[in-house]
Amino acid sequence: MIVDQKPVMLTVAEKTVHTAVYTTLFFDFAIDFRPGQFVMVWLPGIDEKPYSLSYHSPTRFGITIEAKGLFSRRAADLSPGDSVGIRGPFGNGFDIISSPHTAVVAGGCGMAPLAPLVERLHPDLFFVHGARTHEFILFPDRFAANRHITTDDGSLGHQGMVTDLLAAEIRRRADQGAPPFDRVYACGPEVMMHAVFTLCDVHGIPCQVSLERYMRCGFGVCGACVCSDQVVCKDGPVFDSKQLKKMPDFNRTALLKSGHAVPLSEYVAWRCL
Amino acid sequence: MIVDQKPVMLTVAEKTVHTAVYTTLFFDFAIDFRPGQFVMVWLPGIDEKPYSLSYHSPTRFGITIEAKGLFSRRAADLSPGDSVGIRGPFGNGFDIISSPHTAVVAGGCGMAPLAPLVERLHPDLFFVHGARTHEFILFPDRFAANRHITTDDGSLGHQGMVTDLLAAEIRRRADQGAPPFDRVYACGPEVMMHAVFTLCDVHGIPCQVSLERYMRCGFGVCGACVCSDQVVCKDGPVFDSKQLKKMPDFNRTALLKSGHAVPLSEYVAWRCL
Amino acid sequence: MDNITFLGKQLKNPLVLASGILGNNAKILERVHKAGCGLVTLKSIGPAPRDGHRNPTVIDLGGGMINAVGLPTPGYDHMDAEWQALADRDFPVNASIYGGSVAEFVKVAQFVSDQGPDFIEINISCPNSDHHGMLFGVDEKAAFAVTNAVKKVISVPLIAKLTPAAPDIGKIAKVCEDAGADAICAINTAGPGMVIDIEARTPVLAFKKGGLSGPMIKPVAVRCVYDIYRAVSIPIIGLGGVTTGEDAVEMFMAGATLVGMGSAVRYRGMEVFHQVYRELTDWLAAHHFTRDDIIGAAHDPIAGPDSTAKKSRKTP
Amino acid sequence: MDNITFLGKQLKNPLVLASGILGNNAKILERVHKAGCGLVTLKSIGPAPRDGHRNPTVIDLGGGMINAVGLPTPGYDHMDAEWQALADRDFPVNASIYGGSVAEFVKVAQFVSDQGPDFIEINISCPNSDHHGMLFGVDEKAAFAVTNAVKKVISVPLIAKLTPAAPDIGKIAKVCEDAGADAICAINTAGPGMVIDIEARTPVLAFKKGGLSGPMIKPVAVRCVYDIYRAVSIPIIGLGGVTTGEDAVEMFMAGATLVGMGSAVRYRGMEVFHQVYRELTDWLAAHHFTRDDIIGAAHDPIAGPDSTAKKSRKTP
Ligand SMILES: Cc1cc2nc3c(=O)[nH]c(=O)nc-3n(C[C@H](O)[C@H](O)[C@H](O)COP(=O)(O)OP(=O)(O)OC[C@H]3O[C@@H](n4cnc5c(N)ncnc54)[C@H](O)[C@@H]3O)c2cc1C
Ligand SMILES: Cc1cc2nc3c(=O)[nH]c(=O)nc-3n(C[C@H](O)[C@H](O)[C@H](O)COP(=O)(O)OP(=O)(O)OC[C@H]3O[C@@H](n4cnc5c(N)ncnc54)[C@H](O)[C@@H]3O)c2cc1C
Ligand SMILES: Cc1cc2nc3c(=O)[nH]c(=O)nc-3n(C[C@H](O)[C@H](O)[C@H](O)COP(=O)(O)O)c2cc1C
Ligand SMILES: Cc1cc2nc3c(=O)[nH]c(=O)nc-3n(C[C@H](O)[C@H](O)[C@H](O)COP(=O)(O)O)c2cc1C
Ligand code: FES
Ligand code: FES
Repeated sequence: MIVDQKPVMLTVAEKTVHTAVYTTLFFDFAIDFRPGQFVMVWLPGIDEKPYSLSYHSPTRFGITIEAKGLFSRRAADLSPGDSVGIRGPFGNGFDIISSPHTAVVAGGCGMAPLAPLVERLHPDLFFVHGARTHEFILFPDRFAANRHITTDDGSLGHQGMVTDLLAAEIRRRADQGAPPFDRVYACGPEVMMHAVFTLCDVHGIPCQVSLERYMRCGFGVCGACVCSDQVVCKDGPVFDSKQLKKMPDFNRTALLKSGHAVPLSEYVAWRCL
Repeated sequence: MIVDQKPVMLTVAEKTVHTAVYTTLFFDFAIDFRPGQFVMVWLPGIDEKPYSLSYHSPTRFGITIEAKGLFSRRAADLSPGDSVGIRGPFGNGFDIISSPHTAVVAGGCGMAPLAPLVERLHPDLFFVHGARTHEFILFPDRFAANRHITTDDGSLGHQGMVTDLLAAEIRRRADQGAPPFDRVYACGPEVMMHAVFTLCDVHGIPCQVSLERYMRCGFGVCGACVCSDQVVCKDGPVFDSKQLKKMPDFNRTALLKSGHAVPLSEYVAWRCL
Repeated sequence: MDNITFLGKQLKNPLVLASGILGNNAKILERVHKAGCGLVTLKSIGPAPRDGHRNPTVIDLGGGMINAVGLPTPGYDHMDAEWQALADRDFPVNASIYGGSVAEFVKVAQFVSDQGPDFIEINISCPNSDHHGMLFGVDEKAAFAVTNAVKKVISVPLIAKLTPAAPDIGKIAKVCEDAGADAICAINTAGPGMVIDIEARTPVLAFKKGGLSGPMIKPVAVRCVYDIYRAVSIPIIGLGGVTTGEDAVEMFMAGATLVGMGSAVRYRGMEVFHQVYRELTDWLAAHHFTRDDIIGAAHDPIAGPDSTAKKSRKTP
Repeated sequence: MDNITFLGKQLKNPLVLASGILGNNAKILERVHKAGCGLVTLKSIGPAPRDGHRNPTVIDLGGGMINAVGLPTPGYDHMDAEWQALADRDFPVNASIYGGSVAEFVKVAQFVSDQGPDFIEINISCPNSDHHGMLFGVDEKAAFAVTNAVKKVISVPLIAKLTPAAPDIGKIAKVCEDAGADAICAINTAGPGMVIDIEARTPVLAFKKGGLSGPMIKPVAVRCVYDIYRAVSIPIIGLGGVTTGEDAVEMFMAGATLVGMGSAVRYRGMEVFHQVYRELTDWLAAHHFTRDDIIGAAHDPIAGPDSTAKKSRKTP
């Protein structure tokens, strides 16, 4: 069993290369888990960064990496037999409800933490996944639930934004007198999550989103990841509408590694090592 | 529950002054216990020394102190409401057997660790208690079992040594074809315990005695209490015939506080603070 | 609530948030204050923007933590938003600062003093680049120089935060007092230590070595506070491994006026401040003591073998 | 059994009994040897009879221990029986010695050397009365002087035992090497620390302060051994908090040639030597390593962000 203290070196048991940018590494170890929780992944000599669990069973778990910077490329480059350090799980995870009236909105690699959630929600959920092109659609065959795809270039599904489909579905349900959503879950770029939050808020639908901030300890001590008065690694990474409303830093401000508070656009452009 | 780590300050709940030299202090606390085990008793600002438990129940225990030096006089002087530090229990304790053919031989304050043992042995045991005078007979009314008394001055019971009675009983049993002792237990001055051990050995009777040595840690680390290759606080204080035979230091050598190995007579005369 | 006066300021209770724990923005400081902390401390502010070390930087060892965060800082002059947010606060703030030289300390101190913190704490457990990177806090001359220079340019009370690496921490404290410090804060992290991952065959921290904190350093912290109490007459903020009300009592008895907590947030959450405050007041009430009764109590003479004092103390 | 050659002597395995643990007579040393210890060390022998401090002197804190035994010793010239008993031993013995001045060290060393120990270990973590009671081991000059002087009068290999209180333990180790030490032993107890009993309102140890040992000091010990390994080329006996085979592996990786244990006897009994030896050999076998493969392994360069080395190490 892996715990949230010093890293345990685990061997990559299996690797799935989904696309040029998405790779999943599997580890045959037991770890406690609620969907939305993450682990700190250590590449000795390189760095240590947070990754959500995208797969979980009692004997195996997986993390899905979008290769974009130095660390994530190294991680995605690992082969079965290589080992990495893992500590965790950290964070709160999503609040899972049994209602058939839920929606899940994923943007790009935001699919990773949402996948194990989708598998535990009622199968009638409304499920949208947006990506740049059809090549960026993660886990094409994974889910029993029906998934609506949006792409920026229209190469698959609807051309446009995930919020287009979510807004349409909300409207359709209202128009047809169908029960409204009890909960919307979202993960993806913060600007997208903010759009989902705003849309839901207008319609009085509670939503939960999973935030990302630069992290060091992962357990609520160092303060690297604070977002307004919330500690993303410990109070989050999942926050609900009520909390988000009291977090002016949401979609606005984040701390760089130095602790410098910058506009989110600057934070997102920053390459961190 | 008291444990064998740092001392727990306990309030003296009750005090029994048995004689001018013997006093029992009672504490209303739970402590694990096997007869023969001891605790380290701390008088802040004074010192810390080992004392056997002479009473034990799930909610109360007692230690019986012979006031002879500075520390023991201070301890015997305590009143209900005063507090002392206790850590323990330490040591191995006696091996309790269910046979009706056992003997217990106590010398002076050596009665203290033996008392809870007597209460757990078969009531048909042969029980001898020796002391200087009748005034030094501890716990006169405590036991259901019949106790044979010896005193140096003949002021009570047999005038002479405990080994006289033990030897006579061993002989009687042999003469009358009664079953021999399965086990003899002894505690008192080391010279007396050695006499009991020798006597038993001659007759092939296994015996167990409880040794005393100067102690610091109480848990087998500091080496203050070593007796040949045995660590009295941890391997003992109770040792059986087999072990005693391989302990040339038994009744011969003990370490002073400095670690200096001296003849037992010198050790016994030493006043330690 | 206690309403303590500390160096002329009102604190609602004697508990302090250690520097480098959460204190990265105004909002979180406010939340820690609401969670029961009497005095919150900002993460140490340095002379220039600095990222700190690569991860891993903070690892929990169970009985304590090891960290080598590497003094990340936005730089003292890149924190306008935070100072603004703190401007109309209703709670006291301690601003921790550091520099690599006396001149840098002075520059940062002067600027920070103008932003209106209630106290300035100098983190002299940081390397002195004028002196081969030796810590300011292990050298009497360097400790005097930096304290003295900072004292001259600030208008709020000055707290000197010491490192247990000092060969004689009492002496360093005395030197800081002589140089004008209004209080001492002790201790910063102990060690340094190292944890090697034997499967990876390499130290776990990217910086290899790191400072130890949490329960495993409490005996060192208590000893330091005890030594400092004998050496100075200014108040002491005692911290290092405090996690419970009883730990706080121990720190007070060693000589602390206020008690700080950092790593305890890992073990009991931010609410640890409320909890420890309650445990502390409960303990005091059960023993019919006030905090003043116990500050420095471990220094009281106790009946020894040669003393005629009362042979044993009644548990009250 | 390993049959290791250490400074020209044969040891059955690389495990060492720390000084001050059990080593009060020949019989117990023999038993510890039989319990799986490659090299047993005598309790430090001093220049004159000394009782040490009053109790409490040794207290278990759970995650480690605190002690202030106070260097009790029969005095080097009051141990005839022990030397005789050790004369026809069939196991190697390390004799630890101390003094309050260089002259005392020399006197004890010369005498002890003649009694035929396999090694002499100088405990330079003791107060130097020529120098205001400062520990020999925190001062480069004092460390050099004592090592150099002892080396000249003994005919067996010399081990210098260091204290983590040294501001730069690597430098002290180097100075000892330069002065003629054949090996370094590190570390002595850490801290010092203090534990106050809040009900008794007084420090628990009669001496008030004490040295820390056991698991809680392992990160400090590993860091010290790591620093020493970079500073010297003589072998190192690494100790401090080692309790398991994996701890021993960590010590070897930091740079130890032999690994010592003291407090572990509290937690796992004397049999800890057998157990740790088995755990160590099992670990090595499972990883297809020899001990030589892992000594100092944590110093190997590892693929960094700018390195072209293998991106990740296979778990063997
Ligand atoms: C709770 C949490 C869960 C995460 N889960 C996953 C996951 O499942 N899969 C995954 O691929 N990544 C995940 N991440 C992001 C991951 O930790 C790395 O930040 C990411 O892989 C980029 O690292 P890099 O060093 O390769 O890129 P860098 O060189 O650091 O930067 C590449 C890009 O990523 C951005 N970036 C860097 N750090 C962060 C950060 N902490 N948060 C947001 N953006 C950042 C940069 O601004 C830049 O645009 C998660 C982050 C958090 C905080
Ligand atoms: C395992 C163990 C259990 C014990 N149980 C009891 C008990 O139940 N009741 C009790 O009264 N005492 C007991 N003792 C002895 C006790 O610890 C003290 O040694 C004793 O009370 C004398 O202490 P003092 O300081 O008053 O006397 P001191 O001033 O030290 O000396 C008084 C006399 O006691 C002798 N003495 C001192 N220390 C020891 C020692 N460690 N062992 C033997 N003799 C010593 C001295 O040689 C001297 O003759 C026990 C000791 C051990 C090791
Ligand atoms: C992650 C972390 C970061 C720290 N950063 C700082 C800092 O920036 N400035 C400082 O003076 N102390 C810093 N410290 C030290 C703490 O303020 C405190 O002195 C130390 O942790 C001991 O207290 P504790 O045991 O309660 O954590 C830091 C400690 C930790 C664990
Ligand atoms: C009770 C006790 C007594 C000690 N006495 C000595 C001593 O006499 N000489 C010495 O060099 N070290 C002494 N030490 C230190 C140990 O040898 C060892 O360096 C230290 O305890 C760290 O190792 P450990 O964590 O394995 O115990 C003593 C330690 C303890 C716990
Ligand atoms: S990463 Fe340290 S508090 Fe969140
Ligand atoms: S008293 Fe320490 S070993 Fe027995």
